[in-house]
Amino acid sequence: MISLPYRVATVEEVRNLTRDIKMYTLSINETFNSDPGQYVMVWVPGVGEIPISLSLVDGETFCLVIARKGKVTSYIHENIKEGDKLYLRGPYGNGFKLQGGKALIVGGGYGVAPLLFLARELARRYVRSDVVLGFRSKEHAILISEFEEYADRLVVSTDDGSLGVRGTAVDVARQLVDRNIYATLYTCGKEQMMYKLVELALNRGIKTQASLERLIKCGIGICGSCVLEPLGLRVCRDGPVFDGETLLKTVDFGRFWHDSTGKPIPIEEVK
Amino acid sequence: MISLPYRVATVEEVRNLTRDIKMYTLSINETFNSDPGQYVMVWVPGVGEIPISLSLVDGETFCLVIARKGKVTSYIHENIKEGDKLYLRGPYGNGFKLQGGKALIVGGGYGVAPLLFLARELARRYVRSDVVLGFRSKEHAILISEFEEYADRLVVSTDDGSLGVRGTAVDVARQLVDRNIYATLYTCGKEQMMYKLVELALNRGIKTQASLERLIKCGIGICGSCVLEPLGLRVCRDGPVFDGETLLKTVDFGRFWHDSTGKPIPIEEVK
Amino acid sequence: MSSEPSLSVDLGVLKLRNPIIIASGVLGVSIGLMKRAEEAGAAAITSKTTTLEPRKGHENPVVYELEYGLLNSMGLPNPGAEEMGKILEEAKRIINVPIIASFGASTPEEALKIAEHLKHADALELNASCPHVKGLGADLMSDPKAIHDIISEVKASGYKIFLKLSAHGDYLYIARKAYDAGVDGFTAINTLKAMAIDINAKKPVLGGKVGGLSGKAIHPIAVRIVYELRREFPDVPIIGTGGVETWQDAVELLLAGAKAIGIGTVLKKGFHAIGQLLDGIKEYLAMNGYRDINEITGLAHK
Amino acid sequence: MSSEPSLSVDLGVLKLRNPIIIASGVLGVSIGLMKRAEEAGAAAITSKTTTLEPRKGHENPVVYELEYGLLNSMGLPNPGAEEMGKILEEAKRIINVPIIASFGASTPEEALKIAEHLKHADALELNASCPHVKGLGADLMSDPKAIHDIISEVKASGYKIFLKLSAHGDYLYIARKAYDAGVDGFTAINTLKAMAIDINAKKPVLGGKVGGLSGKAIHPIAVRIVYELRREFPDVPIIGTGGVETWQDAVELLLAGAKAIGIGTVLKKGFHAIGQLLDGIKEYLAMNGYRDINEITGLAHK
Ligand SMILES: Cc1cc2nc3c(=O)[nH]c(=O)nc-3n(C[C@H](O)[C@H](O)[C@H](O)COP(=O)(O)OP(=O)(O)OC[C@H]3O[C@@H](n4cnc5c(N)ncnc54)[C@H](O)[C@@H]3O)c2cc1C
Ligand SMILES: Cc1cc2nc3c(=O)[nH]c(=O)nc-3n(C[C@H](O)[C@H](O)[C@H](O)COP(=O)(O)OP(=O)(O)OC[C@H]3O[C@@H](n4cnc5c(N)ncnc54)[C@H](O)[C@@H]3O)c2cc1C
Ligand SMILES: Cc1cc2nc3c(=O)[nH]c(=O)nc-3n(C[C@H](O)[C@H](O)[C@H](O)COP(=O)(O)O)c2cc1C
Ligand SMILES: Cc1cc2nc3c(=O)[nH]c(=O)nc-3n(C[C@H](O)[C@H](O)[C@H](O)COP(=O)(O)O)c2cc1C
Ligand code: FES
Ligand code: FES
Repeated sequence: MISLPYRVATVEEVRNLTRDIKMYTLSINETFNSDPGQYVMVWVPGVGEIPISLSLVDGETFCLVIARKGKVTSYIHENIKEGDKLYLRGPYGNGFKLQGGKALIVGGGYGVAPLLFLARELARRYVRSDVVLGFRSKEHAILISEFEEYADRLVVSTDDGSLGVRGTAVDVARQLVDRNIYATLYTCGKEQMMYKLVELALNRGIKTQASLERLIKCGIGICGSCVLEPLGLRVCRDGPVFDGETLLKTVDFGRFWHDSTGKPIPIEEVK
Repeated sequence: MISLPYRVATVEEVRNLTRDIKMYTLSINETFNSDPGQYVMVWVPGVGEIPISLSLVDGETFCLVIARKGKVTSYIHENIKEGDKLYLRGPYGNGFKLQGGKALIVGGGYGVAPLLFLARELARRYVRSDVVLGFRSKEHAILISEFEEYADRLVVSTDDGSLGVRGTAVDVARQLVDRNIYATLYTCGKEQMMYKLVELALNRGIKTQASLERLIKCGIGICGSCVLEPLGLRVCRDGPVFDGETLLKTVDFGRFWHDSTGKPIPIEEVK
Repeated sequence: MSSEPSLSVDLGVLKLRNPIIIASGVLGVSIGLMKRAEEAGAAAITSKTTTLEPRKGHENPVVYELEYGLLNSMGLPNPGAEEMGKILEEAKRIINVPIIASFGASTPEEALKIAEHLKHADALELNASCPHVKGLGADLMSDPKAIHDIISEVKASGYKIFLKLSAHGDYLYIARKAYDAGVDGFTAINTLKAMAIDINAKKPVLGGKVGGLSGKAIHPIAVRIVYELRREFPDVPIIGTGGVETWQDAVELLLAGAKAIGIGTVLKKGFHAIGQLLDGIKEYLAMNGYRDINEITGLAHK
Repeated sequence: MSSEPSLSVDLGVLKLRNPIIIASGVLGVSIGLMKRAEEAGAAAITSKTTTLEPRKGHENPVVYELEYGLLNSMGLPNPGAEEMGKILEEAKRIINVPIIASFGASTPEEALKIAEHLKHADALELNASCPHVKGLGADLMSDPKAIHDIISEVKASGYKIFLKLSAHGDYLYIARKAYDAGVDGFTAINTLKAMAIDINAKKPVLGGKVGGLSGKAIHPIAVRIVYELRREFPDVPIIGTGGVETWQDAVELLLAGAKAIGIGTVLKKGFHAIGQLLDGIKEYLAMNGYRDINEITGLAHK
């Protein structure tokens, strides 16, 4: 085939962010055009293929933050070293739409990764942003110093208080939105968290954009695997970033996920 | 298919040039780029497809001169009227290469048709040309007044002397080349005639270009049906116009034709 | 006089507002996507092939894009007939165009069980390229007798049934068997078995190794098979499917003998592709002086 | 150290200077075109399929160009085995690379008669998609027994013989039969049956109505079949053929298990395509650290 959809990326650096999260800096032989919030399908030949958000892109170099979850992510953690190759298709999907007016960025867990890319792009456009990063504990915290560069104000929270304020990112966000200074809230993380944030922000007239995960198979909108019902929104193609108003019109947001047979299952059962 | 290789041409005018030769003026919905000497494959759906040289092209209008020979040409003569459609692919092949210096154009029978297009293009480039047109008799003569417009000197010959000088086009050309004023001889017509002209001209240091016919099946150089051996020159694609030196290196020029099974047969047996 | 040509199509057991049917598989099992397709103009929707038991399908990668088509090895993921039955029951409340429920089965008994679950659909479609258990991994295309028996028993129980053929195997022989069994129509064609190897990774790309080729590449093969079916079974409605990306492709299949057109891969471009196909077909009919799309069905045989 | 990777290929009964073989049909019966192909770099040439009696082939149009391939209904025009024998005898004086003589036959007797005429060729290739007289117009792909018998008798008479498979019919079963009969190699694949209808003329384009689809469109199908053949018959050399237009396509077939590569449709671009393929393959080998093309044969199975 002339069209080789897989681009070959070389691992330049592997950083352990936590015990279960690594950051891979990759280089590729061509400029990589993408928006924050977009993702790539990462193929490990003979192992599998998974969607991973772009966490920073700079010309021919970009970063992926990968949390160990199951088969493919574990394989990558254990076997992919500097100098190895990863195979990519994409970038796919619709990322964050950068809005004017002060931004509130709220991330949880490895969900902060694409938000770093977002924070940088906002900063480059002179849009100011406050950032809230929530983690389970100090050991799970990632990318804090990286965010400092782009955030007007950076608040870290942990469930156990081992770093920053004790509590959830939602708790922190609730206090911040009361200050009435934000035009848009951008979020990525656990869907239950994002659900609360979207409700919270919309109640206060703040626009919201949230980046979702679903089971991605094709990545190109042709298999229906990643759908949000009953609107038939495809996370892989119409998303992964959606505006909060739209998400609240779905039944699935914050509640259901479709398993690999297509059957809906409660979202708590997923991870 | 997006690619519709057949362009639909509408018959604007049908002119009887002789009892067995008609000229079709066609129009098409797009500009028709082509060189003199190129041909089109004319498809009559349900009947067949044949190669026909372009005899004049003017933007979206062009002419085909079609002699009644067998199945498809007879069908066209009998059934295709003004307003009807013909289906075309092409233009195909390499046409005449227009050279500077005075030209001698020698045509025989319906072979004069592509030469009319050539004569016009030469004239448009201020290349002067003398034209010799040979026919069997007055009843077989075609396009004489059309050539007058472009020829410095026009000599018509007929085998029986019923029009112009008595004799063959070769006889006339022999006298003309002796005047030593021609840089190039262009010819189209019976191959035995062209063979004599090529020998004649090359002996006198005049460059030659001749347009050949062979059995055209694919028209795109992929089936080997139209080949000149032993050089493996494909009339449909490497030709139909070749320079005389090259032709004399073949065994087939002026002698053999390959029938539809691929078998060589003496050229006299063909028509 | 200047009224628009009629696009409505009589598929025998189904009447459609126009010829465009969504092919099985490309909307997964999503009612929301069915609705989007309906709103975009589709006249009927074929649901994802259902098997009796749920199937997870193959591991990723499940698709590979080519310049001129798509390879997929989805592996027939579906939630099983019972769950699918619920989805279709719900879908019938929301979707106003006919739903054709695709299914796969190896025996009449299995087929009847599935059919009972899918009873809310407007018609059934037997996917003869579904993995065939008895045949040890081969597909049903290699078992004409099973196809015959499934169709005749499903018909006997009062269901309407189409047979979806692939280009593999002796599809004309199978079509004859299906005809004898009283089939209500043919859908042709399914994907062709194919494969892609990444030359850098030096490995087959698809999780299922072999996948199904769809899109432009298979269009001329679909045209042939539709033409052959129409020649032999002029009275059986055909849903011509395979590589329809432009209205010209659709018209080609109609001329070959299709009554309606199935589309899959083209939806990669988005749902607006449906409107573009319909506009093009309508304009073609008008330009060529036809007042009704049915006038051109099978015209290439004349 | 910095020496160029070796491209020479051991096809079992034939040794080739590189993997590129001209597929049957695209040069007609022309020695001149064979010579041009040799000069452009081809390592072997398959001659046009010969039948015992001459055949004129189908009426024009015989080809239809698609964006991603070619449809042809040449209809196997050939001057018959006797005349072809003379052409090949002459060709062997002029062509310095091996010539594989393609032929079509329905019975061992017919095959032996043809083989005797074609004895000057370096090997034979049985075209299993050749019209099959006994089968009333079907092709030999539907008659595994005939294929077995032809191969074993031709082998018994001392000829070297390849079998050219198409994607139609049960090609793996046929390959098994051919293997049992002692076949020297497989060529895969031939064109796929397909059709084009002109929507303005509203008629099938090709004189033979149905034609054979070649070029890009069939490449993923060829990859699959070569892969399957290699898996089942790792010791039988395969000439992978189908849709090779770029060196990447060639490498894909080599990785799938082809020892050599047949090319047809790409010659539409001109004979220089051969050199481009060879350059690309050589560069791929060098970039990936291989010193010999044989190292990558079938690598996708690892
Ligand atoms: C748009 C998008 C962006 C993502 N970005 C990132 C990121 O930047 N960093 C990161 O670490 N993770 C990201 N993920 C999640 C990541 O894709 C999954 O963690 C990964 O697919 C799990 O693969 P596995 O083989 O390791 O796990 P498996 O063994 O397959 O399963 C483990 C769990 O992961 C879930 N999962 C499996 N496959 C997928 C899939 N294809 N899509 C989504 N979830 C799946 C399953 O529900 C299962 O519960 C993203 C997911 C999506 C949809
Ligand atoms: C490049 C080229 C340009 C031509 N230009 C013209 C032209 O401008 N005007 C014109 O009248 N004729 C032209 N011809 C000749 C014309 O193509 C044939 O007369 C025509 O194909 C005969 O078709 P038929 O069905 O009427 O005859 P048939 O019934 O097929 O056969 C009659 C005779 O014509 C010859 N012939 C048949 N098919 C072909 C073919 N495909 N190619 C060449 N010869 C064939 C046969 O050898 C046979 O002896 C040209 C031919 C070529 C190759
Ligand atoms: C992603 C995908 C999934 C498919 N799933 C099914 C399926 O479940 N059942 C089925 O009968 N056909 C399935 N098909 C085949 C299509 O219904 C259709 O027959 C084929 O793709 C040819 O049409 P197209 O070229 O318009 O895509 C699938 C095709 C694609 C691309
Ligand atoms: C014009 C043309 C003529 C062909 N004739 C033959 C033939 O006589 N015998 C044969 O075995 N294959 C024939 N083929 C098939 C090719 O040999 C080859 O198998 C097929 O075209 C696939 O390769 P490609 O995609 O590189 O063209 C022909 C193909 C074309 C395009
Ligand atoms: S993953 Fe296939 S439609 Fe989204
Ligand atoms: S007509 Fe086919 S090669 Fe010239």
